[in-house]
Amino acid sequence: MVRFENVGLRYGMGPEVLKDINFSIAPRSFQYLTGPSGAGKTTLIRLILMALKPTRGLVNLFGQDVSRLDPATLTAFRRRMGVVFQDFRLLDHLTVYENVALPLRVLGKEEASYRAEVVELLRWVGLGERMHAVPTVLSGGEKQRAAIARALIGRPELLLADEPTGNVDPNLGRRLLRLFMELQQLGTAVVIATHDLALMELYDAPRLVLADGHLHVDA
Amino acid sequence: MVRFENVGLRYGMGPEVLKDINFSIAPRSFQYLTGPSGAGKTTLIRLILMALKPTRGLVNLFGQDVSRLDPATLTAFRRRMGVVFQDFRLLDHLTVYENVALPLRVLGKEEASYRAEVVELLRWVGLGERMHAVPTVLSGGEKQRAAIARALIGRPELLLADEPTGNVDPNLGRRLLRLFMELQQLGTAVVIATHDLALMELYDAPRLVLADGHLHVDA
Amino acid sequence: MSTPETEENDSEQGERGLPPNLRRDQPLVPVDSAAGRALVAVIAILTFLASLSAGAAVLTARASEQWRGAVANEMTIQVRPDSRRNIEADVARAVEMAQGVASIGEVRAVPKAESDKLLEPWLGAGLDLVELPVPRLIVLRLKGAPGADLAAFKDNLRREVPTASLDDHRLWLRRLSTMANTIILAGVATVLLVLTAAALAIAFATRGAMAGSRDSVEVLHLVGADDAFIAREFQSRFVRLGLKGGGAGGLAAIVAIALLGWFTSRWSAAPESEQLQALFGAFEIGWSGYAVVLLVAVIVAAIAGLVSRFTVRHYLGVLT
Amino acid sequence: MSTPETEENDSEQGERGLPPNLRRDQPLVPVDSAAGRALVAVIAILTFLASLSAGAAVLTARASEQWRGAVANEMTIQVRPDSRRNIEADVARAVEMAQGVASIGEVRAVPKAESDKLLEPWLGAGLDLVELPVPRLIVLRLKGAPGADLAAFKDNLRREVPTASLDDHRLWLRRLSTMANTIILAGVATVLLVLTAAALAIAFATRGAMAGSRDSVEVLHLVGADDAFIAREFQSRFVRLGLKGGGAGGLAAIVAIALLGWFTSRWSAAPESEQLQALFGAFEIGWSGYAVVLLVAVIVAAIAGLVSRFTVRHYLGVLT
Ligand SMILES: Nc1ncnc2c1ncn2[C@@H]1O[C@H](COP(=O)(O)OP(=O)(O)OP(=O)(O)O)[C@@H](O)[C@H]1O
Ligand SMILES: Nc1ncnc2c1ncn2[C@@H]1O[C@H](COP(=O)(O)OP(=O)(O)OP(=O)(O)O)[C@@H](O)[C@H]1O
Ligand SMILES: [Mg+2]
Ligand SMILES: [Mg+2]
Repeated sequence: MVRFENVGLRYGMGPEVLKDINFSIAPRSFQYLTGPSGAGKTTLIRLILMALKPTRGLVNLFGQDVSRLDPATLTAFRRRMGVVFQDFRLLDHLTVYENVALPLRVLGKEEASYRAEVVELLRWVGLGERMHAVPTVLSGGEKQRAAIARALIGRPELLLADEPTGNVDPNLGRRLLRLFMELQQLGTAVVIATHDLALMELYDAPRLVLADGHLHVDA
Repeated sequence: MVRFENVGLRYGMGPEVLKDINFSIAPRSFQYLTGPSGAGKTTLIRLILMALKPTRGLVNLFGQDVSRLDPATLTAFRRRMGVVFQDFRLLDHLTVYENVALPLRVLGKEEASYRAEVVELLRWVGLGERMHAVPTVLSGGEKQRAAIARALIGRPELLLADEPTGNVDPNLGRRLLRLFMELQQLGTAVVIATHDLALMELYDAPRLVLADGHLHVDA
Repeated sequence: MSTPETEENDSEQGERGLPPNLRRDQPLVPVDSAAGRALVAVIAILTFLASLSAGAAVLTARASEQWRGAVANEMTIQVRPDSRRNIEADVARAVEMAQGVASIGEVRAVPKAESDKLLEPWLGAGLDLVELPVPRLIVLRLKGAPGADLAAFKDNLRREVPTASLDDHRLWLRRLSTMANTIILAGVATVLLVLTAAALAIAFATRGAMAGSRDSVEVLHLVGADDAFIAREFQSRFVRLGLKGGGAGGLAAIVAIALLGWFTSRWSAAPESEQLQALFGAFEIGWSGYAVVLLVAVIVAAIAGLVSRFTVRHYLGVLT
Repeated sequence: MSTPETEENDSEQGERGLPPNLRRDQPLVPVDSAAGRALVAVIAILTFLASLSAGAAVLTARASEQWRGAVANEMTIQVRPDSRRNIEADVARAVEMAQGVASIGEVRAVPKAESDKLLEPWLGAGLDLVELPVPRLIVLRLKGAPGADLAAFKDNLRREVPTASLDDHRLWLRRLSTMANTIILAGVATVLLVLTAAALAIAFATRGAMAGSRDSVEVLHLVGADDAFIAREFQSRFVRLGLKGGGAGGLAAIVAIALLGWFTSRWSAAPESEQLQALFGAFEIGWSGYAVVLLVAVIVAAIAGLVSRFTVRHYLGVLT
């Protein structure tokens, strides 16, 4: 589903942040991505999202080499992925409900067709009372949950979550982890970038560990 | 140093987020502030910062009732406090160095007088190589460290840190905790809002626990 | 507080019903921000200026059309006095000849007293012109456009009444036209200048908005929106801003023009206004004038749409 | 990667030395954003329009001053022909009398041939004016302002030469002045309108920038900056933008005016330009004109500073 071959990346003229990265993500798999702060976890996720081009090496997504994708396929691929950004990236002028519904709205779906679903998901992540609020008045954890809901609403084939529990309490973190696991059971491949040792101990899964720009897998 | 008496707060027409809060923070003390997501930790910190006015009750800061402060005293009080925001709040058009030096710059100090100090602190938090970068190109953990450095640079009498380790790895978290403890030894009162149980177990200190709008102290 | 609800709540969801008004009709890029209002204000002001210039051009065009119409439909025969001829007989003969020409509708010999009066400003009021052998005028009003028979008439007249000469006011026409054309040209140039200004302002504002929404655009891309979708969102926003600004500016211009018209009509008793009235007529721009003002407003909105579309497309191209 | 350095590194810090250029001279609010460029463009355009209007007003003022000067410094004596008197003797007597008046500098009797030529356009070119007893003109050039002795001279003249009358061109002056004043007024009104527009644009842009920097402002407040400090930062930014925009617009206006002057001087061979030359002189606005254009640019920058200061202060008041 995702395959990296000898991928290297540097920002501008800086040092190589990622070096010789080789790994692949199988459909319906579940894995953690970890490593010290500044190791390149977010960068790796941005590579998978095609928000960055690798400076060298090959990125293969859904069986296709991404270096020669036309814009339409690129958009189609992105619609098969869901992403939770480390800094949430909610649109500040839209309500929580609208933010979460966004991936469905850009597909051109009618609002009536997804309304119940969005509200249900919002209630599940504990934002049932806050869905009319705009992100600027939410607490840190509430924003994070809205970002998670937005990533899940389209039932993606691949879920990329960047530090999804950094701003919530351990209870809520467990609850969110359960949500990711349910999603995996429904057929989604899940990648969770995290520092949270407690979380990783809660549910054992392979760990992709980034250090000094290299990646090794802790199974 | 900080004393709350029967403080209540509601946002706009919403429900009361904080109810009947009573506590005080002694000089040179160290305490955690914890509670589930959305409990009001950030709100409480904003009250101490005088960025919010309580809807009822009395907030006493440095021995003065804040409801009748003139702007000059308010600014003077803020200069005695340092704060790490949960969402960092770095100024995106300034470099990391400039961001960290900001509290000294607004005091009107000459750059030459604080330069060495700022650089030393940046190296301590591991941003020695990144000090010319603007926050938009930093990793989540790097932003958090810059925010922490900005809060510490003025050697405040009161440090308020909102979830200061949510985006860094456990190693770095420990290192930062050590920094806060050193600061306390130098005479600063420290309040750390956090969900991180591992962190709180690392160094035992009184916990202010927020739940359902009420606060109780776990000593 | 908003700790997560228990799972039982989720199963109840059907019974509870969905809250109404979930989605407001918000575009995906912020609409009524302060920057947006700034743009509306600038567009309104520019539209106002453009509309006033257009209005002035129309006013002058209309007035000069009136002069030109009047002057072009009129000709005069000037009969010079000659001590060896009877001027009254010459005038009578010329009138008679003119009445015989098909394309001449009306012929009027200006009585001596009247033509003396015409000369007064130039010769001084006190002069006793009765004694002065001033030329006599015959005013001819044409039917429709000047026909070919006029040339023949001119020759005939010269032959039969040597002291008479036909004047088709070319000199006057040219002077008036130059004046009017200059004013119209200046008006049109101002309109073009101001429209360019508006386009520039909108282009820069779109760039500004896009740079400010860079994150939003990236998010939209990453949740699966394609360029066309994003461009539509931005464009609809800017067309709306353009329409608002253009509408407000156009309206203000119409009010200003109406007020000015009212003022000048009240003021026209004053002797100074004579001169202006001569140039601008009754300061009425009429329906065509108001239509032009509206047109300018619409053009501004259209420019807003086109320019923002182009800018957004270009910028999206740069981003990817 | 940027994992924290070990503590040994920290102790080495003194030896390593500090990196140079740590702090760029950045103001605390973003300066050269796209929104900033949009504002500069709009200000430049508005300054350009204001400068052109001011230039046109100056041009007209200068030209009309010339007319007024010429006309006001000139008087004419008109000597009417009278069959019972010798007109040449009357002219000679009037000239003699005029030369005796202290405030009259130069006296010139217009020769008959020349005054006939003046009448030509009105009476028709073919007319043989030698036979025609047209009035004769004497042109008087005044020294300085008209003195009291002129009134006495007027009476004397009437008594001694009944056919002569003194004309001080009041009617002409009034007509020309009305015309010129209207153009100047329109120019000044446009300048005021455009300056208002600029002020509005800046106010809205400042509001927009402040709303966009709301977070930055809050951060600045919370790290201990007071209102005066923040206002200074914003204001210096907007004064800079205003200066940039005003400078660019003013420069463009000066170039445009210079080009226009060059064009009209090349074009002045054409007969159409006569009329314009009469109204606007040689299309030269001179140093005073350029000074006015510069003044407008400076005023725009000053407005930018004042308006943004006011807006920022007001907004900071609202925030706290
Ligand atoms: N746009 C950019 N331009 C230049 N350097 C960048 C950019 N984005 C990230 N970097 C740098 O690349 C390195 C890796 O960043 P990345 O965000 O991938 O780290 P991370 O593993 O997500 O760290 P964290 O756990 O702190 O979020 C960091 O040193 C960061 O400063
Ligand atoms: N400006 C605001 N307007 C309205 N409601 C707000 C505002 N700020 C916060 N709230 C609400 O007040 C409650 C408490 O928020 P607060 O940010 O203090 O929580 P928190 O304890 O910091 O949570 P977290 O751990 O998730 O950061 C939340 O439900 C939040 O939605
Ligand atoms: Mg990261
Ligand atoms: Mg919080």
